[in-house]
Amino acid sequence: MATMTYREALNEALREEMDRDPDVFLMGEEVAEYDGAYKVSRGLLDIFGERRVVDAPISELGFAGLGVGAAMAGLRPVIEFMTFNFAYLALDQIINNASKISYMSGGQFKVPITFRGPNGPALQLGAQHSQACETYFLHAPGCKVVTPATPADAKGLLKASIRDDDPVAFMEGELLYNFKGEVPEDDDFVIPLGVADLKRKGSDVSIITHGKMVHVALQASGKLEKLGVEVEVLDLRSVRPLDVDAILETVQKTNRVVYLEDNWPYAGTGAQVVSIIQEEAFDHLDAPVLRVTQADVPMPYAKNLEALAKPTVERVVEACNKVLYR
Amino acid sequence: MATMTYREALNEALREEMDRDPDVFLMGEEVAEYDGAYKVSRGLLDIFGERRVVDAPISELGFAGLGVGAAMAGLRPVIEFMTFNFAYLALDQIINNASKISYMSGGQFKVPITFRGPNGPALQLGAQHSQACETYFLHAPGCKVVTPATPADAKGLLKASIRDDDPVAFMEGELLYNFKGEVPEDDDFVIPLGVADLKRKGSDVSIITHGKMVHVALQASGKLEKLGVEVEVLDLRSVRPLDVDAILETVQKTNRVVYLEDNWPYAGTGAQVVSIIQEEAFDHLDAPVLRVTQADVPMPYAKNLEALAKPTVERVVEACNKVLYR
Amino acid sequence: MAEVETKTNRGAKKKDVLAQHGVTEELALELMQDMLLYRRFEEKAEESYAIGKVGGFCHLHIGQEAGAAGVIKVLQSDDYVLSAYRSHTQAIAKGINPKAVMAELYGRVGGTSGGKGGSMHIFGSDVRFLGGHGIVGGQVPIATGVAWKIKYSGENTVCVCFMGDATVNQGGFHESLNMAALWELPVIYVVENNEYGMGTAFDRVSKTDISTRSLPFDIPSSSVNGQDVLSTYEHFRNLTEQVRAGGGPRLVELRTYRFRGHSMSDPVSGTYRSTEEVERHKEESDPIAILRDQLFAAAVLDQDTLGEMDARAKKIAAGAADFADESPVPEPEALYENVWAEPNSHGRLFFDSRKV
Amino acid sequence: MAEVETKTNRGAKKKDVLAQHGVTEELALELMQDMLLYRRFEEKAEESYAIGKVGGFCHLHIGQEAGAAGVIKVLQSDDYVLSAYRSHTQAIAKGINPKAVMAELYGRVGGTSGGKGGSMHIFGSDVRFLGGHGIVGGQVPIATGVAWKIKYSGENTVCVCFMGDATVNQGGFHESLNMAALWELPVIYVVENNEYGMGTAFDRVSKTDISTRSLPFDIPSSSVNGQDVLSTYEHFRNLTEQVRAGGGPRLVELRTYRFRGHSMSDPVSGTYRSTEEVERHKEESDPIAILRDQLFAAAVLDQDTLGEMDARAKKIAAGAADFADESPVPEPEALYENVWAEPNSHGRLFFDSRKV
Ligand SMILES: Cc1ncc(C[n+]2csc(CCOP(=O)(O)OP(=O)(O)O)c2C)c(N)n1
Ligand SMILES: Cc1ncc(C[n+]2csc(CCOP(=O)(O)OP(=O)(O)O)c2C)c(N)n1
Ligand SMILES: [Mg+2]
Ligand SMILES: [Mg+2]
Repeated sequence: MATMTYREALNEALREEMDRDPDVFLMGEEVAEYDGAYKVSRGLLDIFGERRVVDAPISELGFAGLGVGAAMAGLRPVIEFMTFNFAYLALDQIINNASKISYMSGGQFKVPITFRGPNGPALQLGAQHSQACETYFLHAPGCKVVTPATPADAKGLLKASIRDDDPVAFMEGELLYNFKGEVPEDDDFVIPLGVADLKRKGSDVSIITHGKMVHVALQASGKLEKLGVEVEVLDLRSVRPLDVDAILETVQKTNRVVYLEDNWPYAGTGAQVVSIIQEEAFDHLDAPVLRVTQADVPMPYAKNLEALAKPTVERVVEACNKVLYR
Repeated sequence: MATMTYREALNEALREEMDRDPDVFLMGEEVAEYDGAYKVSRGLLDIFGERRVVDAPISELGFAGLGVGAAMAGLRPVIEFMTFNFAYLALDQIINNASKISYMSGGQFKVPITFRGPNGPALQLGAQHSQACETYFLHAPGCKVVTPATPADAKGLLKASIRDDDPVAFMEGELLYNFKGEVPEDDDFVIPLGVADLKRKGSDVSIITHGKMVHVALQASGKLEKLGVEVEVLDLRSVRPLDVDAILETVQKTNRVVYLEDNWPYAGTGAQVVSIIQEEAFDHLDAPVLRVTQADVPMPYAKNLEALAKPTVERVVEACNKVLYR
Repeated sequence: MAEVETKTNRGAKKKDVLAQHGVTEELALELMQDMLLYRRFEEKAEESYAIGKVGGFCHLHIGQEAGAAGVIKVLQSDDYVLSAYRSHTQAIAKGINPKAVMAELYGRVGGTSGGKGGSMHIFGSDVRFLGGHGIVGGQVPIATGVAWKIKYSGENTVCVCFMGDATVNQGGFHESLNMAALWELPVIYVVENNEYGMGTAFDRVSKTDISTRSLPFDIPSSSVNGQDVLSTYEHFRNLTEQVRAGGGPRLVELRTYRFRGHSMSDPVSGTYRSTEEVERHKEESDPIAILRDQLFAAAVLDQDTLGEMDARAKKIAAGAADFADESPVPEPEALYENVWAEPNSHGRLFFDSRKV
Repeated sequence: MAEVETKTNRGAKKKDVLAQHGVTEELALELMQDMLLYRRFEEKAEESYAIGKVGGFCHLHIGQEAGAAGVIKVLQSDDYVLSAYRSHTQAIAKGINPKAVMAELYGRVGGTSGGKGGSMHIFGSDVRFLGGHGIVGGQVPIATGVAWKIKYSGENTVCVCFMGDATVNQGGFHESLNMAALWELPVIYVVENNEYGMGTAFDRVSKTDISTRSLPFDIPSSSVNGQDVLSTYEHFRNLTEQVRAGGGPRLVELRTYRFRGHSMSDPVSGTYRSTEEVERHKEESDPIAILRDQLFAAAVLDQDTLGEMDARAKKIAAGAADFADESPVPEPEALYENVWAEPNSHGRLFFDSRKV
């Protein structure tokens, strides 16, 4: 095990996969000479040269589509959105093309492309630069959506995503890049998509969550522990594929669930998870599943309002208490 | 009351609102000289001239954004997407601009724009031309989403949408244009957004639905009636605002619910409605809410596969039977 | 060209038009045979649509066949082609069996996509035909990416991307041209200017000509009579050589005209163009009649041989329809196939409660 | 220009530069006062950022002030202006009180959006400043729509849309230019070419110059030295007259340079540009120093007066910061305000279980 930041873990994953497979290349705004706006691609230009590490013009629709074409023709593009906020511009290429071409062609073409970049509310960036984009990518079938919370998961899941033959939206937590953790030193450390991870065991209530919110869940669990409540934290890691077995298992164990995410609520990931739980584990629920999400407003800039808009440890604790009827 | 088609009802609504308010104009591909790809704007060019009925280039992002600017500056644009399938190209303008500018400007600017056009699976149009787009518009706060099922609703709701001071995505059923019904003859027949309509009363099970699927629900109800089951059909009419009171009322009455939509399931409208029901009417449910949706695949072209992909009367009947444990 | 036999020689000049364009007799006859096939194929599709065997949107290439024949004939088999939804003939030109194309229109197992794509989404991975795209302009960034792959891998190939005139107003088209220019990608953007995007004449949505669209990117553009297959062929032969040699991207306007409505549900004339206009074009600029006249004049072809060739074309078209008709509809299991590259090894990928 | 006092006259020609540009003494001094204010305002914002009073992304206009001053001074108060995220000075130029702009940066109630927008989203409906946009290129279609409204309503106004050099690679920019040309809209697209989009030099993402970008649409384009406020003013005065008179859209390249990093988190130099390059620009093309030299040479201004003017600018900037600091943070209720035009009369609009 080595200790490294989430950023370094991603960087290693990129480097190892580019080493391993000459068909992998990285394209996006500022990824080469500038080392990436968030420095995830630091040093890759030096190693792989400008053929494989490519600065793109600010043309999200264009270079996302370019990636789709390159993938159809046999490469494995990694397309960085400087942040996923800008991917709305590319959504037609992602949904109508990347996600559907395998089906429309009767399986003749695969589109092994990874769209990656920071996602989710950040710090005082305001309404256009601070939003969680999972729903836009997971609603239509055909695209996988991966949301790592730790350096190890970031590395193992990014490697899996690049090797995957389907389009993958790999959403990094914009506020996690400096987060440190242990990462296995194995070159071939790959975490399969679709396997949730029990980040904490508990028996009283389950917090199911994904991405950056895993850490908020863990903090809330710590607080609750002091109050004598044993919380189980299930990190989905990928929200499509979704580890429904793991979800049902924790529900059956604790019978009480809070879904936590920094998405907007309406048709968020949590809505779907709630729907699955009530359909497939109806009789195991001792209380309605509660959801803690970002406030249902565009993200405000002012610090105090922003803090109110984001899911907080306090709100998670409150929700847990509520499903425990305490 | 006059009998007219859904298309004619929409046409009347446009004509009346353009008559009433000189700031309303209609822009989109083929809306003027061609009378609209689906002939919804028939005759409007003759009446209002090319200043107010405007053929746009195929530039969805551009003319959607043009509408946003015109709305900020004081007009009430009606922007037609030839079909909502093409609106993915414009999503950045819809989410990042239309839906957020009021908030980002602290309420200084309103964006009273109506995006309208056909939406949802049609007949053998394949994966790129046959999809329900509600989720993309309702996930982010700031945009209303309206889905009329009948000519009367089409007229009354379109008039309300045009008069509304928020952006509205007005989604017409691509297969409903020739559907006939009674429409009040009042010039000022406006149906407020956010009021669901009980399309059928019943006591045994509730089908909650919206848009084109209302008709499938009614057909299923007819079949179930013959089997002695009294179905209540609640047509939400708008999915944002959402008439939660009406939803809870029907749940409390029948205690059994099927949500029906021709959307994809993951993070569909139904997922949210299920989540609300289980949170706010948990103790009133005698069975899990079941959802009937389009199959979780891109729409196939082949007739037989397409039929399998769409929600059918049979599948709704089956789901109703299931929640009734019959 | 209602029937090839009925037309008279409209007086093409009696010089050697073939030599002038650098086309052998054999090749000229091939082009004729190809165009006849495309015409008869599309007529058969039209017929099948009329009797309900083909559904949805169906966009015919009738009148525009020289674009498919003259452009694609120039290409190597390992070159790439992409197009929009009006692409049956281009798919066939690139080497897909007409039977498979027709069966796709019928929504049958024998179709290019096993019936799941439909008329707008023809694909042929083995012949490098990469669709068949329904979103206006959607194929343009994709084609740019294919050209990226060519350069990345050092292939000796080019990518040809067809689109309609109305497509040049899409932002993705401009973004693509900029990237192609910047990275000197081996792609030829071919705009089939048939004067209309659905019911809208091009000059109603653009103040200027197609060829201006590449000016900002310093991409050479050209315009060619797309009804004259020999000119088209010659033009693309030269162009393709330049691009293959590393000359960077090109933009070409192919001036053409569509003899049918935009799609099967659009009347041929009446609303946005007059019957006279359409008739005049059919009279004066039918690509098949133009080539016929050239070949008659050059004494390379006579009426009898033409008749035989046409019979052959009709036979293939009819055979395609028969094949399609006999091909079974897809099995229900096909519904869930090809959404994902592999059945999931972990986690759930489908969410419609019909577990697979 | 670290301190205005320290610079010497670099030998501007002693002819009447003001008459040459058709600028009165009074106006010239106003432009100087404006630019000094913009400079001092941005420096104050920088300072406030450094001590954590301003958060998020903050993009300064230091070095580019002539663009705000010279362009917007030309406009009527009922003309419209839109910009991207680097727009503090343009907002002030259009008439928004610097106090309100600074308070917005501080996220306070006294801010233009009551603190909900932030540095990237400054709006002023009363002075027709329509943002303040964070998505590169997002403002361009909007501005086109504002121009549409002007023409629709027969207003005697124009719309000016600022953007950066890197923005011209966005598809929406091209779509907008096409529509503006087609419908002859009264809009001026102003590209502030500061040579870089973040860390990327323009010639690394485009083979050609900015001014080529309007060629396909037959929109006249021009390029002006954006560091010389008198040239900028003169250029825009003429242009705006033409556009106001119905001359249709224009594209202008404003050649400029940014003296700070892309945003507060980006170092001024080091990675993508050298310290020497930045220093040279600061030395040679500081818009304030250039105007100062011109006015000194024309004997319209002396060092003392300049000192007074600068003191005034600093005072306003400091006053803005004081105002911002004293302005309260928003009340929690503000969180749910302005999402929707009205509180719902029917149905639910918020879905986060915190019912409002
Ligand atoms: C993005 C998008 N907008 C609108 C449409 C509907 N549509 C289909 S074809 C077409 C006209 C395209 O014209 P052109 O590019 O000239 O091609 P042609 O049909 O003439 O071959 C339109 C508007 C679409 N498919 N995609
Ligand atoms: C669509 C989009 N892509 C990427 C970004 C991130 N970004 C912000 S500013 C910027 C560079 C823009 O450069 P330019 O247009 O030249 O303006 P300047 O900052 O130089 O004023 C980038 C890439 C964004 N905000 N929006
Ligand atoms: Mg056309
Ligand atoms: Mg710049």
